[in-house]
Amino acid sequence: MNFLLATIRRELLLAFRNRSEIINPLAFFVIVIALFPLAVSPEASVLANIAPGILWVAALLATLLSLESLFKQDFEDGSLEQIMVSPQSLLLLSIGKVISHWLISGFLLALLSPLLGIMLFLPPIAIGALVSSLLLGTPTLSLIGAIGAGLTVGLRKGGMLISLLVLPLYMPVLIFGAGTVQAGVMGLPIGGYLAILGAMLVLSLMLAPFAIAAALRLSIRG
Amino acid sequence: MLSVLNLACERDNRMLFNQLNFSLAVGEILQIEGQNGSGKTSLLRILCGLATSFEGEIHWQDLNVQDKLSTYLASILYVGHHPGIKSSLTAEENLRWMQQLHPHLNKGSISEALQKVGLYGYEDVPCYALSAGQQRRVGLARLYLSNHPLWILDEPFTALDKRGVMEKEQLIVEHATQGGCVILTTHHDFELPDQRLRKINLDQ
Amino acid sequence: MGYFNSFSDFLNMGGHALYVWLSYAITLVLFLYNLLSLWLKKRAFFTQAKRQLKREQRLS
Amino acid sequence: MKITMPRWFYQLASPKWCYDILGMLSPWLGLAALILLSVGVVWGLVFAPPDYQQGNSYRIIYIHVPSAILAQSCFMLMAVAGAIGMIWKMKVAHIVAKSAAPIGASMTIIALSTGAIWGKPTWGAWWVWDARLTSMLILFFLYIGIIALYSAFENKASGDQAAAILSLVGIVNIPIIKYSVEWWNTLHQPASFTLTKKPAMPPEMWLPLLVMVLGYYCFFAFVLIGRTRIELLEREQKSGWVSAIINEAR
Repeated sequence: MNFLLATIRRELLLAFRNRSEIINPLAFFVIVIALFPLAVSPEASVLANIAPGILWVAALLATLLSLESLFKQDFEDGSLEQIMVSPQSLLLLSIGKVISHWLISGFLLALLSPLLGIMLFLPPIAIGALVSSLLLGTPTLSLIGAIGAGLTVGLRKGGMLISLLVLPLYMPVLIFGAGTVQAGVMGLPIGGYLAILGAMLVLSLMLAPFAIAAALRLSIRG
Repeated sequence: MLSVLNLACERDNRMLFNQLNFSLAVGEILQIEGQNGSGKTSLLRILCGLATSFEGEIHWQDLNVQDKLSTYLASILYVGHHPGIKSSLTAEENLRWMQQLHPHLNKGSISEALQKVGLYGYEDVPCYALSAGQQRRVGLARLYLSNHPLWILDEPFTALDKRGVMEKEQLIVEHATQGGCVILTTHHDFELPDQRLRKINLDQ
Repeated sequence: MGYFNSFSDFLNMGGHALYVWLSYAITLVLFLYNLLSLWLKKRAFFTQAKRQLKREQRLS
Repeated sequence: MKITMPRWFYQLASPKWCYDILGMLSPWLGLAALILLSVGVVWGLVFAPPDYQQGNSYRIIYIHVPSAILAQSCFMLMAVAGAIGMIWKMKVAHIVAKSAAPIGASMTIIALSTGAIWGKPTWGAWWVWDARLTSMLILFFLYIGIIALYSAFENKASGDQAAAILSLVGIVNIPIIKYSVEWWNTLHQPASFTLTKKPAMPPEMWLPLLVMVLGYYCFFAFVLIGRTRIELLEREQKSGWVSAIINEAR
């Protein structure tokens, strides 16, 4: 437990020192959202219609892009090696890294999302659904994505590959995440949707760390 | 303390070494020699459990390492080519993280260790602002904190100046006289007055 | 002939000839591709292995 | 994680033993595939009665459904083989998983293209975001990912393990994907007409389908065995028994 907290503290400190790591995914999120009115139409009725989908796809891509560098630095400077030769568990490290990754990506994206929802004319009653679905859905994205990041960290050209590996696995989260917002727009109860997103989170929280640790172990052994 | 039986390692369809047998007693320093690509780093990585594609057995205090990996890992300290130093953290923060990883890094205080490697006054400077030699010394500062019985060091003297090398040599000998073991690779001629030093050449 | 009155009737597939025959053709192509790639893989291995064997014999 | 298994299980780990046994099985499977597939195709195309609703276009079922079944079974096989390879460090299991991936991918292509073509007379469009087709498309993406992962690793052993991890993650996800895609589909297209769900298919319709499914399995096994044997030879090229085979082949 101490080690988990120490990992999170260290990761957050590192992110705070290289602030671009925090800002880049957020900026990406905003810019992608800004592309749609330009590409589709600035009309409120059109944008409001596609807003749930766009917001979720953009949040998903922002998470995915930030995942690419999740283990890269640690792999290159030998930090991962040091953890492998220490008596500390790689499993706890993986969990800690994912939690801190979520705090600086998904969590902040969720906090930023109401603003973008308003820019896309998302009805105010759906804002709650948007924030809560992102809060419950993005940790799953970080967990699943970290498996892909772990598998590709030792490869020279991992960037494109990680999207290829991870995007198909993201689809259930996307379906229910965007579905939550859609239901919010229509004024339907969203409890059921959130329960499913929560169930996915619990499942991935139980299984993904093992896969992440196994992937890292195999990448370090080369 | 450490004994290696019939170790063989193959990489990319090439036999790096075969039938490698040696044992290391308390207070001994083992220098592994060989040309580039002879498998020195691979051997060290096998010895600290980072590589698993090998045949043969490694015993630590008469127990097979693979059965008792966590106790073994608790008693070794490995410093590789990349010592795991974050350039955006300060020397002190880096060493504090090392202490989180290795509970046996508890000899003396961090500031003493930094003083010994000549980084007194640099505690709160992020590592990217240090020179290559200074960064290397941050990586090696953990040796002054270590209570680990076995040190495994891959080219510990690169990028160090003459004085730094001398100090590290002294430190290694001191570790051995206090009952520790050291396994290292280096191109540097490592002359020791006493009988502690043993050499293995992987080219033969 | 089965449920069809004539061979041309069979080819016509009750007006769905395009769909039925296109699907069967694609399936056939992919089945043949599987067999072909298997054969090519085998051939590539043996030519490579023989070449390597010759090289080793020349060296020794 | 050491579990004792019967002796044959450990024999499976010997590449030469595998090569020989698979070589003995292979011609029989090839023959069975040929017979079953020809019988099934003729039966399905000629002798099975036309569907009262879809007419003759339903005859695509005889190649569509077996390929969809195979695509899923193949993924299952890859995950199981990958798990065996990881737990018991069995090289042969990894080789089987690797050899299965491209065959499974080609099965998803068959299922997708025949499904899309079948959609044209049924729904009037070449592509419909139907739940089954969509999950098949995602399965295809998963296959692409695994094949790309294999080719990205220079070290074959690492590639094997990476793909094993990914296929295990994939197999956990497949039911979730299927469930969520079905749910998504009902939300957007209520009460849509599905291609293959029939209340009761008469035996003269499903018997040829059964024959085709068996034929597909035999064909799959035949190609899988062939690929596995060559991959075995490639990986064991240094050992004596492979040299003997190469010498014999000249």
